[in-house]
Amino acid sequence: MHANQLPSRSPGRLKFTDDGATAAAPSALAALARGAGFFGFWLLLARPGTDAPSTPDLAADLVVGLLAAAAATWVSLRLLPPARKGLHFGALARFAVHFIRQSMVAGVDVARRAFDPRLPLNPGYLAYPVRLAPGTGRAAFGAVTSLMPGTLPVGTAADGALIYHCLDVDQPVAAGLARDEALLARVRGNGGGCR
Amino acid sequence: MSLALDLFTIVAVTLGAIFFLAGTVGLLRFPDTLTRLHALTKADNLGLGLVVLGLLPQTTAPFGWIGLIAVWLLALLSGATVGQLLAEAVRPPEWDQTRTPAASPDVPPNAPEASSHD
Amino acid sequence: MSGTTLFGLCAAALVGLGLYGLICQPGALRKILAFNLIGSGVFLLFGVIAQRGGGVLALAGTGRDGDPVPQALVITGLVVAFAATAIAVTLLVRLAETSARGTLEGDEPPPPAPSGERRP
Amino acid sequence: MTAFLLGAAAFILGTVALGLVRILRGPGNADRMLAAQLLGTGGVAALLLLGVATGVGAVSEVGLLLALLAAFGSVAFVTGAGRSSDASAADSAADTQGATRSEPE
Amino acid sequence: MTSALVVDTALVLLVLGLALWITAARAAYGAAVGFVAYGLLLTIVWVRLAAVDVAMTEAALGSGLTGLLLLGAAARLAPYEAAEYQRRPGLGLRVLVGVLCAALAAGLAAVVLLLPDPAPSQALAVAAHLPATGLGNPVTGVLMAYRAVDTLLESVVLVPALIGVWSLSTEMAWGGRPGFLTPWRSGSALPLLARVLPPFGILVGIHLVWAGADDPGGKFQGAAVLAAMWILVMVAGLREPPRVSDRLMRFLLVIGPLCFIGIGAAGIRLAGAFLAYPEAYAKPLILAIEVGLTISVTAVLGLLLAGPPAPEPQYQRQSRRRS
Repeated sequence: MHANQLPSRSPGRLKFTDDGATAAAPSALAALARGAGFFGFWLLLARPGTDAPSTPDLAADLVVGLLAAAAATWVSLRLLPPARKGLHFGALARFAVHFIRQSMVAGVDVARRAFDPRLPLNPGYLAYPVRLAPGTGRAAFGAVTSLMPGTLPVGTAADGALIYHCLDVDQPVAAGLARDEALLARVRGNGGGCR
Repeated sequence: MSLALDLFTIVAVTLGAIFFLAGTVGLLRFPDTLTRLHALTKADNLGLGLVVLGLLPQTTAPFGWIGLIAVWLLALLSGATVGQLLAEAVRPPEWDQTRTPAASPDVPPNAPEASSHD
Repeated sequence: MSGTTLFGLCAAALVGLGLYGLICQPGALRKILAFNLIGSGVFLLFGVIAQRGGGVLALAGTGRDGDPVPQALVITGLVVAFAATAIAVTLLVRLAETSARGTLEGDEPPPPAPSGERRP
Repeated sequence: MTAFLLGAAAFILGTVALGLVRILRGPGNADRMLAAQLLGTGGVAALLLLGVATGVGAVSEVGLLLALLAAFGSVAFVTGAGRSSDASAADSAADTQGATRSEPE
Repeated sequence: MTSALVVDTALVLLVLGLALWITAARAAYGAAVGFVAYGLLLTIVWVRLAAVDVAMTEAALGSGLTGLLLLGAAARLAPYEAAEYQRRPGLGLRVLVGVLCAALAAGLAAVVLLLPDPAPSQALAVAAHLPATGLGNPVTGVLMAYRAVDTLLESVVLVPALIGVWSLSTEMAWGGRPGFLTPWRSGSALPLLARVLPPFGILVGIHLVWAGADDPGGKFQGAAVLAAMWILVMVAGLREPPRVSDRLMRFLLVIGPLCFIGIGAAGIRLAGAFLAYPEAYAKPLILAIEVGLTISVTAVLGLLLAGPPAPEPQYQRQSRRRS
């Protein structure tokens, strides 16, 4: 009865404690990494010590920060269970560079078309059969490609392919999508998806 | 040095403002909702990114830098979500029936097979 | 003319506009929207008074500007306005579901029921 | 520099204000939502500029808050659109069609 | 200074234009969309008025949550709307009302222009006594100490508001789950957002509450952000709203006002007046109340949006229809 967009999850209420011992070690590691990240975000929000230099104030700041980070980590683990395989950080860095460069290209491309008096648009649709497993990986792919030049995911076709709206169907859109997908799959440990 | 940084700020913020203008122009000139959605999500996020980039030299602490970048990342996430959500809401109906879409003569239905040689 | 005065005039216009909508718009949801407009105009007036009241702080040399008392009142006001809007909206939805109409006038026969599947 | 940053904020506000013409013209409610969304991103940019220009750090924090909740309007929009299945025939065809559609499985 | 005036003028014109649209638009849905944009603009106006605390409240409550409420209602009421437009009063009456409202606005404008100069203000009094509370943010000081009765009544009044919303359920639906937030189950974008964003929202919300003692922010702003995250998770269909009969949730709903009243009553013995704090413990006591209020206000705001309980079968039928 629930959405089949995310078949890798149990429907409705998420339960992920049934993974058993195999998932225990990576998830503990993931929890630690996320907790550290959230605490870093807290530090950057609160900037402890910048205007309240006294020691008890600083200690209170840090304690509240730890509590907040713990709460955020707990919610994050429940909403987004860590993938069985860890992320590859080298691939992530490469992906980030690619993403930033391509999103700049996307902005310039749209701006060029908008300012051009002839309005050079050739919009159309394209079905792209994604190889990433359904779930967070595919959702991330949709989010990333919605910021890539000339593509915007508008839905899922009957056969499971992602449907893209393209600003200009003469561009090699599918090749670009395939490159994004390959890079993203490598970030998630080559297997593709979060199964 | 400070002059160079100020110049950098002026250039980046101006470029960012131009991309905001592009987003607006696209929103007004593009012919249908989906193409307008492209203009909105892509031009705006680049515009905000450039404004953030331009403001970096004007904020002193490293905290300020990361804070600005965090704002940009949050805006990126919402931009991506908004684009897809609104696209899903206005998606033309023919997609629900067709399996292999006849998109355009220029793109063969199996175009994604190009991915196999990646 | 200073920016603060400008916002004060804007607040006055908002109250007027909202009142017009409250009286002349027949739909109850439009009346709720108009009521929120009036509310935001009044809050803005408070904000203008707070901003003007902050002048003494600037004279005294303390950094923060703006009189905190009206500002605090506006914050409480915003939360209560939200709760009131929530109640009004829920009432309206219930009214529409039970009587198949979206106005408060009850002397005419209701318009034909919508085709959708809705709880009787 | 302060004058330039304020001017840039005014310019960005002005451009997104131009986008508000979409709220008037529509034609669909999705187009109106686009204009509101544009205002959100532009508002974040303007607040960041104002925050740096006036030196009040908390202003940038308001920008962070806006960025955090930027998608909320559109979330509200699609949940509303998903609910008004057979409604709002007055608006553009594309809108209502999109609204009634459910995912083929 | 002139560029600041340009910003202000642009803002005022935009606000007035949007208000005009909200009043005059043909369809309620379009007007509600306009209201979302209007809230965003007001946020910037509050920043320009040097009221950052209010700007934060407006950003979270005025634009985000109210937008969700109004858009949802507009969508639900759209089928009944077509007939309403015909019931507008006649042209003559509209002109008369317009003239009278313009007169009212002109009167208010005159009041604004004739405000006394220098402006009367309690800012100095607040600033003089603020150290006694141990707080650094004067707005929080006013909310929690000088005008604590207002804040207490406000936090109490939220609970009857929620009871009012719940009481609009049908009898057979009582005790069930609130039914307004039918999840949007198309596509993967919303679930992704609802999985990634809430931890950051929680950090920002707690930060606003904690920092609100000394810097702009506070419990209402923080609670609005937390409630927004909760609603996001519910709208994405990741969690269902709790049953209105849930005892733990009912306890959380009232814990804030109970804390407030309890500590306030203790003040009669310890400091000589209801809601007075003994000076040495003022800050910790205020923080305790703030934590309780944050929990309660978050729960109330989220549940106000979730609406009255709906009959269980309908809830399931709707989610089946969506998927």
